[in-house]
Order: sequence, then structure tokens, then C-alpha cells
Amino acid sequence: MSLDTVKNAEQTPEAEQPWAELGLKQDEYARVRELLGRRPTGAELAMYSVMWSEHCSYKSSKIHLKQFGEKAPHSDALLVGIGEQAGVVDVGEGYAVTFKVESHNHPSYVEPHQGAATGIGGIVRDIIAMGARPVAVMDPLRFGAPDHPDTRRVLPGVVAGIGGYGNCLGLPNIGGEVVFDACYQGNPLVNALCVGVMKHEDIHLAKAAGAGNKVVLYGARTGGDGIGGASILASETFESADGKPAKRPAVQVGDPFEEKRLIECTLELFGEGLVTGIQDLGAAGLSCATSELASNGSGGMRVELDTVPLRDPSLSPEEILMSESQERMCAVVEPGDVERFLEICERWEVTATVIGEVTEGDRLEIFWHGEQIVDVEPGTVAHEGPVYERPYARPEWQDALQADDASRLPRPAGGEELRAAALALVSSPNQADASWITDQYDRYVLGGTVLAQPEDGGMIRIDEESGLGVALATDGNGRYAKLDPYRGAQLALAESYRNVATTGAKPLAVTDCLNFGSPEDPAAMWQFAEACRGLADGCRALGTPVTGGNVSLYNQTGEAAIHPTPVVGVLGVIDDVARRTPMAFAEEGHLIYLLGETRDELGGSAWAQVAHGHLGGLPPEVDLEREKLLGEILVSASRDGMADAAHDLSDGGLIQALTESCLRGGKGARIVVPDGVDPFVFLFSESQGRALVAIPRSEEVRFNDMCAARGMPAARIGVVDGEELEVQGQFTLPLDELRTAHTATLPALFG
Amino acid sequence: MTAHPEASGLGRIGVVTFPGSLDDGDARRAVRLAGGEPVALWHRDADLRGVDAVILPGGFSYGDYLRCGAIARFSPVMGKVSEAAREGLPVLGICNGFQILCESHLLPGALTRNDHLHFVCRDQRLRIENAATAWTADYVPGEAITVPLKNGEGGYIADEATLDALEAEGRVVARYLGGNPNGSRRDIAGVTNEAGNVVGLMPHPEHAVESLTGPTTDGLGFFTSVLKKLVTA
Amino acid sequence: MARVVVDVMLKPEILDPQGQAVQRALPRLGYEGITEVRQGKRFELEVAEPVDDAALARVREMADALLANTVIEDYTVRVEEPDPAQAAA
Amino acid sequence: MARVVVDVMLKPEILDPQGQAVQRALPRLGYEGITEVRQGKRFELEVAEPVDDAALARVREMADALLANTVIEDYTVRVEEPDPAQAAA
Ligand SMILES: Nc1ncnc2c1ncn2[C@@H]1O[C@H](COP(=O)(O)OP(=O)(O)O)[C@@H](O)[C@H]1O
Ligand SMILES: [Mg+2]
Repeated sequence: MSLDTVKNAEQTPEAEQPWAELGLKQDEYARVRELLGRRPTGAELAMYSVMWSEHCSYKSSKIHLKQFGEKAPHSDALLVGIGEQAGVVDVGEGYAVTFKVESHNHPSYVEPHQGAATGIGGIVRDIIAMGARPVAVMDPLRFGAPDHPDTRRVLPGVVAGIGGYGNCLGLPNIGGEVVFDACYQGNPLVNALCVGVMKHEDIHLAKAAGAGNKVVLYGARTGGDGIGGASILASETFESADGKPAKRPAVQVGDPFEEKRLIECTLELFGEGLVTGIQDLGAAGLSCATSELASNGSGGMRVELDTVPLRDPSLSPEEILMSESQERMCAVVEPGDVERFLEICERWEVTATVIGEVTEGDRLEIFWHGEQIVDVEPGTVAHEGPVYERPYARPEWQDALQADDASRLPRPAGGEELRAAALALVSSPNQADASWITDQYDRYVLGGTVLAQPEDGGMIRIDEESGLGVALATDGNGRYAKLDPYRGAQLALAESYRNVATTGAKPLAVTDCLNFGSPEDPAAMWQFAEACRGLADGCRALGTPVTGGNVSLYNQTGEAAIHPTPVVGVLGVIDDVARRTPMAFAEEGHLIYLLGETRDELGGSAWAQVAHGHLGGLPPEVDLEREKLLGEILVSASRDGMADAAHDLSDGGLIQALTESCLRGGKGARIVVPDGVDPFVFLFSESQGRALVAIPRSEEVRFNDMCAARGMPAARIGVVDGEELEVQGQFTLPLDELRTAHTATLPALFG
Repeated sequence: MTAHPEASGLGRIGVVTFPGSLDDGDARRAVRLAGGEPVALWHRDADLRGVDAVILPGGFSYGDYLRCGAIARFSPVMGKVSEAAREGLPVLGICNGFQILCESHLLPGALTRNDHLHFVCRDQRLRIENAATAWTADYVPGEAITVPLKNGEGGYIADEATLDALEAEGRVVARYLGGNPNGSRRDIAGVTNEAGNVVGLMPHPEHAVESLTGPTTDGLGFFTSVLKKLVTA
Repeated sequence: MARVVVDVMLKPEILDPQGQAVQRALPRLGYEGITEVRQGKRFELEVAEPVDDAALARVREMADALLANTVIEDYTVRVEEPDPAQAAA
Repeated sequence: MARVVVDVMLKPEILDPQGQAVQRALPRLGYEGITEVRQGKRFELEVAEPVDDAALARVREMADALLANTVIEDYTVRVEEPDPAQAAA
């Protein structure tokens, strides 16, 4: 077996290289040769090919994502903006919070349990790498048709994976989404969000500074995980001893116990000030960690690759560089601190090895048994990947889709039909109670969970003395985005923002996971471009900057792409979590107010889907000024103790929100349809900028005055009362019947 | 027990952290809220630092990969805990801690995979059956409480003779109400040893000590019980 | 009545955190000299009819479809001779 | 180097929900005629030294102390002949 050294590459410029198999385009390979002034070695080729992949380089999405920075609203709260592994937001009292959502879609289709588990593992390491203690996770999920046999394979596996990993790490799961739609059949979306807390002074960035500092790799030993691609290199250019390419697993298996020790160990290392720079190992493993650490710092880096502890001794150096073995971190440590660093790792039974050091120059140099196999300028690997301006075009079917308005659909008339439609809606898989899933997640661990599913947002107490806390929600509606991707992205933002404000927290910042089809398809690329534009404009209007996120493209089987699915996470802050507003109607006699305006807006609605299997027309209008005002009203109502409960209106409209608040509190409601309003529209429309609040009678005047003074439409529509949900003059639904309908669906499908 | 140099008086309750413990912080908070002084113990400690009682918290010690609690049982600190427990030191094992106590044979029986095969997290009603143990004296016999339950392997199991003996000797500490969440024999949620100082409990009282973060504050009684006992001892 | 045993193990190249945890624990308990531990599953199936080739083929199908996750696991199927001790019990 | 296999099964009188779940799923997948399924664990231990009686006795101790919970589980220990296919890889 011959080693492809730098020297060898210089001497054999014409050697054939499997760049195409590794996913590089011809011009990309030519560019690598140009950057190096010679052909790359096998190891260099491995590094460039993974780092220049769509997943790592964002080559198709970069030009659109730029807007998040360019259009970003000014925010005093932003401590670390877009571009780091995760953004950092100032939440006051010296605390900073970092949060990010990421996708693990494809791996979760191949092996649902492990794919979803390692998705949680990856996002949690991102958060630790910022210097923060992870405090909660969330899991926005999308599956194919609920009754499709493959959904029975994917969903239980994904849920068990997320639960198995997150529960074992001891991170409460405080929210997420479950959406079914046939468009996700071969492309389920498994997004995962993690939020972490630190003190301002603890923010750590991924950079390697200070010549002579040591590079320490710690955590799991490196195996052949996720390097299907790299084994091409091993087999084609460097045959293994017996001439056969070794077997390399395409599936990564997570070890949450290893990650738990990694978290505790890393936090102790931070606590003792032993970490100068740090990077998690995720996609592209060591290739990514070494090149990013080196290019973000001032100096160069030298790595002795044969010191990397291996799980599989047959790995070639190329494979070691590309391995995506989970539960690993890479730190830069001052020489005097190395001993203590290793001691703490030993205490947590975490394997730690010095694999190299920061050097004077500006090169990343990697050696294997004393021979140099990589000599590159790290920035060319990490940051100077190709950038594409992919062609995009509004698909020609868009007009027809928008013209196919939901107003043509037959609507229920009269109490009996409305009642049946209500039951059908609240028991449909997308609107049904998700506890079959969420009961598999620990929401209590760490003792800081103030709100969790099924509340509008999850809320975590940060400081036990002051009661300072944060709230988070994630939302996305692929049906809306399919009808209009620009507006769809803003609708996702608006809903997430509204969910956070409903809990009483003030929305501050945004993270997003953009799940789309193939960037090589101009229609999908147009959806992507429109969604980015919509989200960037929306964030500017709401004053909530995007701090980070993730792009997942190629969610497509053949010609069939998923609905464009921008998932938006919003983070808010609340001074005292004791002031939180829950969603439950808990007190008889409280007055139910509907905030906002209801219009005849049923395009893309849950009703259109449930009653008619229909998707067409335009989604509801967005008015971000109104969303902002609604948010202020909800936050004031919480702070001043006016509202006893609040619940935002979103898919499913008023009837869905009433059902959830009644069932949560175990109390009924008597509702009056306002004069001149069509009962069907009143109950089922999905007009935005609305929320329900329950107000004690003693607060009614004050609450009304506040709404009037600020110009917020507020209508008293009923009262919390009894054991039934009654829409006067229309129908009555006993809570027991409602509860059975709402809760039986998922257990029947998956139990 | 011999006096320990660190002992500052009564009410020092040790909470052991094993690799993979998760609810150790919550257990310490519960001790604090109940008026005691929590003392962090590490699994490699070969000394209990003179604590007056020990809590083995919930979590996934050693990942719970082999069997829950099977590996933690062999840690140095457990050697000391076992010794002290046999001499009467109050010990409470919650969830994973209960599993460790069974694996250590400080309590009879074992905990097996939930009969529905899923991890379950929910607010669980319980009936306190034995209000005479070191950890339940602040409850009234028959009192119903609600505390979180969260586990994947919470089904209590023992042979019929053992179960009969537990019932006859009043050693069932708590029973599930409103539906058995995991297939536990005879709805058993917790048991005690003959002396009543060692209690194992599957649900999590330490998550029900503040109304803001728990479903109730019903769990506080476990911690106040042992603290009172220490004062009057 | 016959018993067919299906052994399901993670493929050799797949990380086995369970086996690792056991292996790491052994020296602490004073057991040295075990260089690797892998943990898998064992299924014992009681088959009503005589186990001929066709029956074995069907068990193999079951293993493939349900008992093993062939993305990450391998399995073996074999007939087990009745253990006289068991049979007596 | 030799491989010792430890099989750990729930005692017959102990309910096995995992095995039951498998058994219930089989007819739904079209497999009839399996009257019972029990699911247990299989451990493969690679032992550095030759496996003589003393070594086997030690593995038995490990099984008793750690690999099985004898309150609810039984175990068997046996040496496995090296699989030639594996050995070559
Ligand atoms: N996969 C999941 N994991 C955790 N929580 C979830 C998940 N799916 C839904 N939830 C929770 O269930 C509740 C209802 O979800 P949803 O109807 O999507 O809320 P909303 O309409 O307010 O966004 C929310 O609290 C949400 O966080
Ligand atoms: Mg909501």
C-alpha cells in the first residue's frame, strides 16, 4: 500500500484521481489543482471534496442566505451573529443564550432511530462548542402519509431515536412539530433544535490562535462512520492490504452516554479556563474541524494523524479525515494546561489525545507516520469553496395552483355539519394530540422546564433567584409555502413569533432550517430564493435577526420534491417565568377574548386538507406590524397579570385553539358567534395575527382599555364554563367526546 | 456512625453522581427546598463524607446499556452506601437509583422493560401505602399524590412469594393510581427494605417540589420526611 | 414443536456502545483479558410444525423483515436441539 | 484469541413483553405458526488467552455478577469456534 504524500503528488502530476466519485465537479477539481499549484494528494482531495460539498459549503444557498446578514435589523441583543456555529443572544443579567436548529433528514430515512438520534447529538455538540450548557431540545418533524406503511417504520424509529438520545443526555424536550403529508413520503424531515445558556464571558469561538498551543481531540474513538465516499479513495487509489476495500458503514450510530460525558467534561474544561478554541466534529469530521479551527485563527496547524485513536485500525488517513464518527470534539489548549485538560477528561472517562499543534505559519499540514500528506491553506478548504448562482424560475404550475382557490370548496352549513367538521378537524392526524409522541420525551429533567408541549412555546428558567427565562417555538407550514414561498416563510416566522409572545416572552432572535428540493431544479431553487427573501424581509420587519440555521436541499425523490418547508425557530426572553401565560382554560367564569381580525381565509388551511384533500389558492395574508402589536399586547398582559391563559390561533383556526385550551384545562367554554360573522369562517379560518386570551372579570376593563389604546381589535366571544364546548346556536361538544376524538388518532395509527 | 470532620449538624443529604446521572441537580434542589443541606457525592468516592442520608438519583448511569443500574452498582461509592444502608442509613433510590438498589440486592426484585416498550413521561397519580419509612413519614397512609414518572424500564417484578411477602410486611411504599403505566406487578411504584430505611421509587418526587416547574409540590414530603427523622433521631 | 434461534448482532463495522460499556466495566470489576465485547439480541422462536427447509426459510424471512434491522445488523438462524433440562422443567 | 458467547434469557416464569410484541407482530406480517417468542441478549466476548476451564469459570463469574441479573435472568456460557469467514475478513 503506497501513501500518497505531498512529495508523491508533486512527482506524479498526471495520476488519475476519483474526484467525480467524491462528488466534485470537473471545474471544482481544476480549482483545487490551481489553489495548490499541483494535484491534491488523496488526503487533500478527501478534505476538499467533503468541505466543498453542498452540505458543508452551502454553495447553492450562500448567495441567498447573505440577505439574513444584509437585511438584519439592528439588535442590541446579538452578541455573536450569523456565521459562527450558532448565534448568541444577550438575555440580560449577564446571561447569554445560544440556539440553533439543524436537519438530519436523509439519515433518518435510511435508519430512523440512529439518524434521528445522531441529529440530536450533532446539534447539542454545536451548542456546547459555543461554550454553553445545553438546557433543552426541540424536534420539528415531518412524515409521509400517516397511514402509509413506511410511516409506521419511520415515525416510531425517529421518535425512539430522539427520545433515546435526548432523554439519556438529560435534556428536556420542550416542543416541536409533527406534520404528516404525502409529499414527505420518501423524504421525512427530522429537524432538531438545541438551546444553551452561558455567561457572557464564557462565549467560545472556533479558532486556533497562539503558536505552540496544542490541538486535542477528545471523545469517541474514530471509526469508519459515514465515509461511504472516502472508501472510494481507499479502494481505488490505495488498495488495502488484501486488495479488497474494507466495509465502511454508511450509518452512524450514536452513543448518548459518551455524549453526556463529553458535555460534562467540556463544561468542566470551560469552567477551569482550559480551552482556547473549540470545534465540534460533525459533518466532514476532522477535515472540517482542523481546517476551520486553523483558518479562523491567526496561525497554521500541524497534525499527526496517526495519533488519532481509532475504533477500526484498518482506516486509511483519507478515511480518518473524512470520518463522521459521532461524539467527538477538538480543542486548542495552551501547553501548560494540557496536563490538567487530560486529567479532567480522565475523570469523565473521556479519551483525549494531543494530535497536533498551532504553528507560526499559515498552512494546515497533516502528517502520517512522519510523511506529509496535506499541505494546504486552510481557508481554501473551509471558506473558499465554490459559490453557485443556480438558475431559478417561478414554476409554470404556480399560477394554476394559486388560481385553484379554496373558496370553491363546499362548506359545512348548519350546526350539525359544523359539529362534524369540527370533530373531523381536531381528530385529523395533523391536528390531533401529539402525546403519543411527546410522552416519549423527558420534559422534566434539569428542573427548569416552566412550559413544554403542548403549550405554544417551551419555556426554561435560567436563573432560579431572579426567575429570568427564555421561551422558544418552532413553526413551519409547507402547504402555505407551496402556495407562496415568500409569504410561507413569513407565515412560519409569524407563527413562531406569536407562539413565543403568547407565553409572555418577548421575541428576540431567529434560527431557521430551510428544507427544500433539489437546487438543480429551477423551480425548487425559486422556492428557496423566495423563502429566503421572505424570511429576511420578515425578520427585518419584526426586529428579530436570524442568528444561524441550516439548509437541507435535495429533499426530493425523482421529480417529486417536498413542499418547500422553511422551519423557523424564535427565541424570546421573559424577566420572570412566574409571569408566564399558559394555554389552559382553568378558571370557570373567565372571559374569553379573541384578539385580531378574522377574514375568509381558507387557502392552504387544515380544513381544506381534512375535508377536501385540497391544496390551492393563496395562504392567509401576513401583516407583520399587526403581529408585532399582538406580541406586545400578549407580553403586557402577562407582565401586568391581566391574562390567565392565552393561546395563539394557527392551523385549524379558532375551533382548534378552543379545543386545545379547553382540554388542557379540563374546562368547557360557551362561545357566541359575533353578529354578522359567518360561523364557518369564524371557526375555521386561518387568518393570522390572532390569539385567544382568558381574562378574569376583574381585569376586563383594564385589558379592554389597553387593547383600545393600542388599536388592537379585541372581541369578547365567550366565557370559560361547564363541561362542554358550546358554540351557541350551532352545536355542543361534550369535553369527553372532544377529548376522545383529539387523543385517539395517533395511538390508533402507531400504538 | 462515627462523626465526620465535615459534618455540620443534621440534615446533610448526599446525592451521588454516576456517569450518566441526570436528576442529581434536581435531587439536590429538592433537598435544599426541603430545608436540608445537599452534599454532592461522586461515584468514585470511597467515603460518604459523613452524610446523614443518601439519594441515588435518576438518569441513565453508564448509559443503562446493559441493564439499568447494573454497572453503577459496582462503583466504589456503592460499596459504602450498601454498608451504611445495612447499618440503617436512610437511602432513597429514585428511578435509576431504584434500579441500582435492586441490582445491589438492597431491595428485592428487579425493574424490567415497560410492557408497552416505550419510554413514558407523564404526571402520575400514586397512593402512599406505607407512611412509616424514613422517606414517607410526612404523608398519611393512603394519601394520593401526583408526581412525574419517566422511564423506559420501570416495570417492577419479583416472584410471587416475594410479592406476597412485600404485601404482608407492608413494604409496598407506593402504588400507581389511575392506570398502571408500565406493567408493574401489583401496580407497585416503590418498595422498602425490612428496616424501612432504604426506599426505591420509580416516579420522581424531586420533579414535584415547585409549582412552577412541576405538576404539583407533592414530592416535597419525601425530603422533609427524612430531614425530620434526622432531627428527631 | 421445535425451537429456532435467531441471533442478531450489529455488523462488525457499526459502533456498539452497549458492548463498549460492558467491556469498560469488566476491568473495574477485576476481570482482565477480554479484548472486545459485542452485545446483540437472541430470539427463541417456538415453531408449531416440524422445522424443514421451508420453515427455516420462512424464519429467515421473518428475521430479515422484523427481528433484525439489516441496515445495521446481521443475523443467523439455526435450529436448536431441545435442551432436556428445559424440557423436563 | 477465542470467542466466548454468553446468552442471557429472562427466566421462563418472567413475562417478556419484547418477545410478546414480536410474536404479536408476526401474524400481521403474514407469518403464522410461531407459538412463542422470547427475546434475550447475546454477548460475544473476545478472550485474549486460550480458553481453558479456569477462563470459562471466570466468564461464568462475569455473567453471574454483571451480564445477567439472576433475579430474573438465566444465562449460558459456551466457547464459539471461530467462523472462518469472519477470520478471513
Ligand atoms: N415532535 C414534537 N416534539 C415535541 N413537542 C411537540 C412535537 N410536535 C408537537 N409538539 C408540541 O405540541 C404542541 C402543539 O403543536 P402545534 O399544534 O404544532 O403547536 P402550534 O400550532 O402552537 O405551533 C406544541 O407545544 C408543540 O411544541
Ligand atoms: Mg400555538
